[in-house]
This record gives sequence, structure tokens and C-alpha cells, in this order.
Amino acid sequence: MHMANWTRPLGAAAVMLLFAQAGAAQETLKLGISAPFSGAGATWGLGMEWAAEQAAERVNEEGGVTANGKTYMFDIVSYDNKYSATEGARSAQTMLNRDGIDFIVGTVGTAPLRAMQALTERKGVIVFNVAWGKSVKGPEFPYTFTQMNTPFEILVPFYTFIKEQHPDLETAVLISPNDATGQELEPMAIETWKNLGVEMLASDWYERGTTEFQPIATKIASLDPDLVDFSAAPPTDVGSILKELDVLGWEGVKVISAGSSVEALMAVAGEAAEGAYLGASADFSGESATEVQKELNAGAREALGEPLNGLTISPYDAIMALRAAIEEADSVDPTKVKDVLPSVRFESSYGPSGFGGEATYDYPQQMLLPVIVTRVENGETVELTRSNPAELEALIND
Amino acid sequence: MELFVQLLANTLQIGAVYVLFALGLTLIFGVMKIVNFAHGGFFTAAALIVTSVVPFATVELGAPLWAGYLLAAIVAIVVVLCLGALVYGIGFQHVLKDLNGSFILSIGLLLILNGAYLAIYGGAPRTVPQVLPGTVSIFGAALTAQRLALVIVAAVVTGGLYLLIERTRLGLALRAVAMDQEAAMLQGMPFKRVALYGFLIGAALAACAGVLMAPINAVTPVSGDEFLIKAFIIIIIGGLGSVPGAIIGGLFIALIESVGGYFFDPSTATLATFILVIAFLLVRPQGILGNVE
Amino acid sequence: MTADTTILSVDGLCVSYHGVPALQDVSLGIERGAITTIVGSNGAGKTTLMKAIAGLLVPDRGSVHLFGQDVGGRTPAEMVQAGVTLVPEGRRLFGQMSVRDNLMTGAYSRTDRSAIAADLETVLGHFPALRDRLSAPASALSGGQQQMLAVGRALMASPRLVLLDEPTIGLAPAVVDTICDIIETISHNGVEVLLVEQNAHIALELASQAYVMENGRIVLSGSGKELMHNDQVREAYLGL
Amino acid sequence: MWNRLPGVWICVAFAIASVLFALLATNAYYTSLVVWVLTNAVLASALRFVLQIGELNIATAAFFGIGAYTTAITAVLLGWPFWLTLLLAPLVAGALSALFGWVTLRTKGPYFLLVSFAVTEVVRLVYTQTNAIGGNSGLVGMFPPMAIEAYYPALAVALLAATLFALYGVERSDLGRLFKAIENNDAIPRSVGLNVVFLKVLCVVIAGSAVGLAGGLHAYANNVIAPSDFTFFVAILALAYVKIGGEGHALGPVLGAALLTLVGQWVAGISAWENIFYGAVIVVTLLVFPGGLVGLAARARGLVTRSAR
Repeated sequence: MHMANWTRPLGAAAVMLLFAQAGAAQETLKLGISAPFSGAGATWGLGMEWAAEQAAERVNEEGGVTANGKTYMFDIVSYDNKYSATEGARSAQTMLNRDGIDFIVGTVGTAPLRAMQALTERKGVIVFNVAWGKSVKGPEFPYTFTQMNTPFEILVPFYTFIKEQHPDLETAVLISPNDATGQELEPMAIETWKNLGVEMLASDWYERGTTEFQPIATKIASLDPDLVDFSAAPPTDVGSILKELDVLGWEGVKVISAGSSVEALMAVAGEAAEGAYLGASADFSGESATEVQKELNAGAREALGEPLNGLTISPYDAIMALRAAIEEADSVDPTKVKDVLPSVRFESSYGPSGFGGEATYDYPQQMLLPVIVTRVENGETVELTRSNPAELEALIND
Repeated sequence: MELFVQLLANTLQIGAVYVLFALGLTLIFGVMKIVNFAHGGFFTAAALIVTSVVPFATVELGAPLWAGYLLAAIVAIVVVLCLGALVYGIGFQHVLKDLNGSFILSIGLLLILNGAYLAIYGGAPRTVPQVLPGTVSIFGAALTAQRLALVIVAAVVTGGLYLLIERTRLGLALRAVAMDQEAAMLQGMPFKRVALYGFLIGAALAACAGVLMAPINAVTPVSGDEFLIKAFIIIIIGGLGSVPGAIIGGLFIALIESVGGYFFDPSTATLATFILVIAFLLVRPQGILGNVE
Repeated sequence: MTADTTILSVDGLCVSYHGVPALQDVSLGIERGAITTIVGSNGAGKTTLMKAIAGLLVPDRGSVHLFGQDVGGRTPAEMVQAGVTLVPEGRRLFGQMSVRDNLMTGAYSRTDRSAIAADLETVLGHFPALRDRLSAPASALSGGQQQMLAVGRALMASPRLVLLDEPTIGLAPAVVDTICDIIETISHNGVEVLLVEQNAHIALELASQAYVMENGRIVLSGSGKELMHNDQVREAYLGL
Repeated sequence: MWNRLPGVWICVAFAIASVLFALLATNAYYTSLVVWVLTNAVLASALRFVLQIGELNIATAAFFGIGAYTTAITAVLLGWPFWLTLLLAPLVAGALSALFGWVTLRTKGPYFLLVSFAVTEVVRLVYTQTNAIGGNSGLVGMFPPMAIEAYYPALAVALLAATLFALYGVERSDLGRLFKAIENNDAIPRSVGLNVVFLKVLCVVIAGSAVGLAGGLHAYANNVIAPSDFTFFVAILALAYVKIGGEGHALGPVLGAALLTLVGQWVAGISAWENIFYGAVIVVTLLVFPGGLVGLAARARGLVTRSAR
């Protein structure tokens, strides 16, 4: 893991040198990644960058992408958005104006994405993202495409599945990090649980960077709900709270909607994480994973010391979608590419996919992917169900 | 009643680390009159070292967990003391009593340290296995054996520091230098050496806090920064440079977080602590026990 | 100026603050068994001279010899080790420390526990008022007691030479007399005294050797008696 | 250290060149770079401005944010005209700095530093907890009117440069000399009958208005603002600009901001090394060249004139 950090600048330099020499032979199409590469979210950036590089390598090995009679090779360029709006805007300005990038194949965070959109939508640059907010989508953002399931896709099937498993669930407590994602997710989570007949006893906020979780655990334990929903809290924070809850003797259903990295969760919570349901995780080495996912996951484990998750694998799918769209449009003009993207069909790492979500966002810009519910069992992620949304089902059977 | 005891237990658990961390910071401020932002870097260094030495000792050397942890604790404190001596020698001794200069220097050092930790360890949270597994129940309040040990060790270290300051020759010099540097020098106290010792004791306290925290919370390259901000609030409330003030302030902030987090929510408790500190600075800028200058 | 009777000699000392000269070419000597005093008005450079001798200020030029040895460039700690202790203007006690701890700070440079304990007894013998208040914070003492504590603290270093900077300032006349008695006692016990005073009456009465400073220079010197009868001094400093 | 008149004229020439560059350059990246440099220069200069009275004002970051939020709220939520939203930024920031200064300037030194730090965090936490202004997501969509948009970078650069000259002007005036007198010793200005607290508050208000304007301009230049953009770290970076450029002259923070912002672009994206780089620059400058760039220049100049003699 830490080796990757040391060698990154070196590796980038080596790649640049390589392309400088190869540049004469065919054209290079630069694809940008804007993600946190420092601070607490650094693992996201590193994982996304790695997955994107694998996808680019695959495309290049298969002869690149051909449009308008020319062959293009993909090259990944990464920028640190520090998970903040200002840096998101800055990385966009640098990408667009300095480096002439027309396609961004991965960005994390609602706030930085909103910052980027101010520029990308005006200048006509395609942004693939994993932001969860509803506010970043709609007909006024035709260049924005989401490459991962968001709560609007996940929550209803996820919560419904949990309620089916535990029919006697009546009360719940919601814990959200006080950030953009947490704030956008909270009302939706409360609403969905209410529709399933679960009463929300409390919805509490905590600041990111909190180190001591006993007070909140004490509160949860004394409310004694049937279920605790950790919403968009990062796995280490959830782990800490679960550990404290375990000490206090609370036993109930643990739900982590944004749960992605089981490794981090297990490392902190240990046995206290047993039985937790995760909404955004996937076991890419398990039975139902595709061959592509198994291969990528094994590679990531070796290169980064961590397996991939739903978030970090997503640039792969974005690049596959982009390749299909460029070939369909027979152009690398982002305006033409964005027009074909909503209807393009491609092979994602999960299998056949396309874009949809018009009913939710008024514009088909959500990548259609299976909703995977996993659970921690004996310290491992176990996939419980993988269900295709109706739109995806229709697309596959088409 | 049970709830009351549990909230009190929470306060002690949270407060233990706060007190250790803030004691180091307040000692350094008292003796050297510098606001040391790099203090969190010492904490993080110790915690990160524990996360690498424990697996090494238990897996590579086959030592039992407690021995591995003890070895890690010693290595961490020694390394942090060397680091402290290095930054004092290169940097701080040139900016003693220069508030702005030392503040900026400490920020530069913090950036370098954080960057180095990120480069060496990566951003992913690291953990150490619990040395003392199990849960203890005291008057109906539940807490882990590990946390109980933390509270006890922190209390012992705090008591030791108190004795050192009140009963030893070095303690006398530290107090004298903190109250009036020039007068202390006139009594034959070598200011720069006393300042170095004060700085190293402060660094060792931060290292202690880091060592104790490592098996309890996940460690990241920025772990210390969160405690740093808390510790500043604590020493403002307790009085800059006051050792008993840091103890009272640490427990006070822990109480607010524990009770506020329970009755309201942690976000509100965080905001409340900041507003409290502003109120404190305006009404009683010298803190609960600070000196009037 | 012979080495065996001269304790301290200052030759051609120049000190400046931020380029502004505070002492110019100051020379003086302290003889064995004498009380030496420097009188002068506020801002004449007396305190600067004391600080320079104690090692707190680094002179631009000139030398300080202690027992014939050049002690230029020594730190205050080294000067205390060498036997020179300054009782600074305004006393500068450690206000929140107990009286006992204040006295112990004076003995910081020594390690012989039994001798320190004996000196503590001696000092408390000089200042019985302090004995009852050993565990009180220094800031709780009266002005006179504080001055006694400051002198006592200096004596705890077991010095050869004590530099006293304005010891009577702000004290009631009765207390001033006590302080004068103490200064004489110290001198009788074989400790040299260099006394800086604005109150020239007291200083010249006590002193066997006296200097007058003006604007950073020594303008007059002589025995205490001589200067007391000097017209210039009478007019400028004794108000006669 | 600079011969005054030619020095000022060189600066004016540079300012005009920057405005022309922002107006004429076709590459939007370079024009936005010039805006960033000058925004940072104003932040650093304002920080140094308060350093004149001897106080390190971390709340510089808070007033930058207040300016930005004032503009963003009035523009996006209330739809007020462009010029009014921009004018309100320094006014609101200035008014709030008056309140801040009046309340907090009875403390000084480390206490003021820490109270200004706490105020910055409180203001940021208040943004995150106020849903009406976007909470943690912040506000988006501050665009200059279409007619101005093409000239906006030039306008921003011109206003920022004017702010820098204004700060310099005050520093050279009698008022500036009074501020310096306060730093040296509170008692002297007080003894001649001046209201020291009023002077200190005035100093903080001038600096607060300057960064408030910079914040308003930043809102339109960045199109998006969020609470995480206004942490105390903004002030710390500004302090780094001041230290590297040198405190001794008004040009110091400008040079420091220019150097670090430009070099920062170069190191951007090398994650851990970016921190190490900034940290090392701060530490080395502080210990090896305590006067910063202007100190170095002054020393070099001193050597030249001496050898010329």
C-alpha cells in the first residue's frame, strides 16, 4: 500500500516518457480523475486511479478506440480534489484549461462535483462521477453521468430486503456524518424507513474527524432501537461506534448504507461488526462476481493492499461506457459523445449495462448496475442478494 | 443513576487522553511560550509506530501480544523523544519566546510530518489488536478493560508528572522558567536546557497518549490533528501554561462531549465547545487557573 | 588594581540596545570587604550595568574580570556558578511559588543537600519573618518581606558577590532600615555587595566605595563619605 | 529598502500588466491563475496588516469566507445585482470584523491568536449546520453577468490590485505609523491620549474588509463555495506567504503568494509531497532566511551598494 504512494510520481513520469515516444504513432486521449489523494479519503483516489489505469490498459491493448478514422489510446491523469469544493473547481480548471481534458472518468464527493459542474457543463466536458446527491443531476446537467449506484437506487431495495429478513423491526436510530453526502441522504433514509413501517427514534449528526464515539453510543444504547442506520458514515467511524455499542451490550440490526470497505470496518470493530448489512459493498472475489471483477480485485489487492469496492471499481465501468460511446458517435467531440451516452450499451465490470434513471432524475444519466446487498459474516463480506433494477433487467432482455 | 455513572465513565475515558495530550502542550507553552502545532505530530508518530512494531514483534519475532505492545511503546517513546530533540535542535531553540515565528515553524513541521506519515504509511486507517480484551462493569457502567487500563495509566502518568513538577529540581526549574524566564536565569537555571527538557517531557506525554490510543481507535496520519484542536481548547479553558488547568480543562471538555453528545448530538457538542472557549477567552482570558500577566 | 584584593573589575564596558548606546566605556572595581554603590538618576544605565555583569546582556566592548579571570561572554547560569548573583530590580519573585520553593530556586546551581539545608537555616536566621510563611505563595508577602525573600533567594546560591538593584524602592522607611541592616550583615559575613540605588542617602552611607553614573558613563567616584560631601552630588542626588 | 518612487511605479506597471494579461490572454487557466495569485496576495497582505499591531489574526480566513458567503447568498439566493453583491462583501465582512475586533481585542498575543482560531472554526461550523445556505454542500452558481463575464478575470485582478495598493497606502500613512507604534508599545500611544482599542479595531476592520472583497471576488471566480474552503488553514497558508515573502515590506506577502501559488500548481497532485514541500519551504525560510524574499533582496542590495562604494 505505502509503496504505491512512493512510486506514484515516478510511475507517472515513466508513463509520460513512454507516451512521449509513442506519441507519433497514434493519438492519445487524456482522461481525468479528480479524487482525494490526501487525507482520510486518500484510499478512494488511489483505488479509483488504479482501476482507471487497468481499464485504459485493457482498451489500449485491444487496439485503442477508433473514431473518425483515427485510433486513440487512453491515458489517465489524476488530480487531488482534497474532497473540497475549491479544490474540485481548481482541479477542473486545471484539467480543462491547462491540460485540455474533455473526459473526466471519475470524481468523488457531491461538493467537489458541484464545483466542477460550474465549469464542465458550461464548457461541455463529460464528467463521470460517484456523487450521491440528487442535486447534481437532471436535464440541466447533460454532461454529467453517474457511474455507481446512489441511495436513490440502493435504499428502497436495500431497506426492503433488510425488513424482509427482520419483519419485526419497529424502531431505528440514524447516525449521519455532517457533510454534503450525509445531509442529502438523511431525509431519504428517514422517508424510506417510514414507508417500511419503521419509526425513527432519533437522527443524530457528528462532525467528520470525531475521535470519541462513546457519547453517541451511550445515547443509542439507552434508546435501544431495533436497528441503527449509519447512513454515509465512513467505515472507520462506523467501526468505532459499533465497538462501543458492543461494550454497552446493544444488540440489533446494523445497517451501513454507504458501507464499502469491509476491511477498514473489520479492522476497527472486529467482532462487533458481525452481521452488519452493507449497501454499497460487493465481494468482487465471491461467487457472483464476474471474471473481470475477480481479476481486478486480485490485482488491486496486490498493488494497493486493499480489494476494490463499489466506489473504487467505478472508473473501469465509466471508461468502458466512454469507449462504447466514442465508437458509437464516431467522434471524440464530447458534445456528440454525451448525446449518445444515454442510449449506448456496453459491457461493465458487472456485465451488460447502459444508462437510465429518467424517472428519478428526469434525464437518463445513471449507470444501470445491480444492487448488491452484503453482510459481514465471520469477518468476511458475504453477498446476500444481487438484484437488477427493472430498467437494467429490460436492457439485458432487450 | 446507571446513565449518570455511564456518562461519568465516558467522561473519564475521553478525558484521559485529552489530559495527557493537553498537558504536553501546556507544558511546552509554559516553558517556551510557543504555541506548538506540531504536537499532534508526536502523538501520531507514536501511534503509527505502535501499529507497525506490534505486528512485527508478534508475527516476525513471535512475541506474545503484551510483550509486543510493551516493546512498541518503548520504541515509540524513544523515537518520539529523538524526533523532539531533532526539531528542538534544528528549529525551536532559534525561535524561543517568538510567538509568531514559533507558531509558523510548528505549522511547517506539522505539514512535513503529516506528509511523511502519508508517504510512509498511506492514508488507510491502521489498527492494533486489543491488548486487554473483555469488558468491565463498574456500578452499572460498561467499559472495555483496554479503556480502563488507559484511564489508569493516564492517571499514573499525570500523577508522575505532578510529582516531577512539584517535587524535583527539574520541576522547580520548569516552574520558575514558566513564571519568569529572566529571574530563573538569574538563579543559575540554564534556560535553553530547561526548555529542551520541558519540550521533551511534552513530546513524551504526547507519545504516551498516542501509545495508549493506538489499540483503541483506528490510527491515520492525521489522528493527532483532531486531538490538537481539542487540546488547544482545553488549555485555553484551563489557562495557558497551567498544569492543573490542563487536567481540569481536559475533564471539563470530556464532560461536555459526553453529556452534550448524549442529550443533543455530537455536532452540537462540538459547536458548543468552541463557543464556550470564545466566551471563556472574553470573560476570563487567563483561563480557570491561568496567571494574570 | 591588584588581583588579590579586587573581587570584580569592569574595564571599558560598552553596551547598546538596538544600536542605541546604554553604557559607554564604564570601568569600576569592587574591593574585598567593601560595599560598593552606584548612584545615579533613572535611566543613567545602572540596571544595564548590573545585567551586563550578571551575564544577561552581551557587551559590545570591554571586559569583566572576576578574581582576575575574564568572565566576558558567560551565561547568567555560569556567573551564578562563579559566585555572582543579581537581585533584580522589582525583586522578580516567582509569585505563585511557595516561599520555600522560591528560596530553593536560589540554590538551583548547587547539589550538596546538607550545605543547602544549612544555608536555608542561616537565611531564615537573617529573616525570621519568612520562617512562619514558608509554604505561603510569595505573592502573599508584604513588600518588605518580598524584598527579604529576594535577598534570601540570592544568598541561597552561596554567592561571593551579590548585586542588589534598587532594593529599597517603594518600601516604608522602617523596612528600608531593616534592609540596610541586612546589607551590612551580608557584608560582614564576607559576601561582597554591589548596590545600585536611587536613594543616594542610604547608598552613600552604607558604601565604602561609590560611583556616580550619568547617561551611561561613570562621572565621579570616591569613597562614600567623599561623595556625600561633594557639592555636585549633594545638589543632584541628595537634594541639599 | 526600495527607492520609494521607482518601486511604486514598478508595482503599478506590474498591476497594469496583470490586468492586461487577464484581459487579453486566451487561456482561461492562466487568467484564473493570476486571479488566484492576487487573491492569495490580498489574504497574505491583510494578515500582515494586522501583524503590524502585533497580532496574528487567524480569523482572516473567517472574513474571507464571510465575504464569499455574503456575495454568494445575495447573488444566488436573493438574486441581487452583481455590483451590489460585490459591494456588500467588504461591507459585511468589515462590519463583522468591527464586532469581532471590539469583542476580542481586549486579549492579545497567544490569547488573541487562539480566540481568532476558535472564531474561524465556529463560523465554519455554523455554515455547515445552516441548511438554508447549503450546509456542507455550500452554494453554487455565482456567475458574473454575461456582459461582464469575459472581462471578469481582468476586473477581479484590477480590484484585487487596487486593494493591495490601498493597504499599502494606509500602511504608509500616519494611521499606519500609529499601528506600528501600538505594536512596539501599547503605552506610548495611550500616553499621548490615543484610543488604542479603537485603533486596533480599525486595523482589523481594514484588513477584514480587504479580505471580504477578495472573498466576494473569489465566489464569482470559483462559481462555488463550501464551508471546507474557509478553515483556519487558509490563514495558515497566508501566513506562509507572508513569511516566505518577508514581513519587512508590503511587497513581501505579494511575492510570497505569487511564488507559492505558482510553485504549488506545479506540485499539485503529488499528494503527500505537496504537504512536505510546503512544510519544508516554511521551515527553511524561517530558519535560514528569516527576512523572507524581501529580506534577502535587501541584503543583496546592501551588499551591492557596499561593494559599489
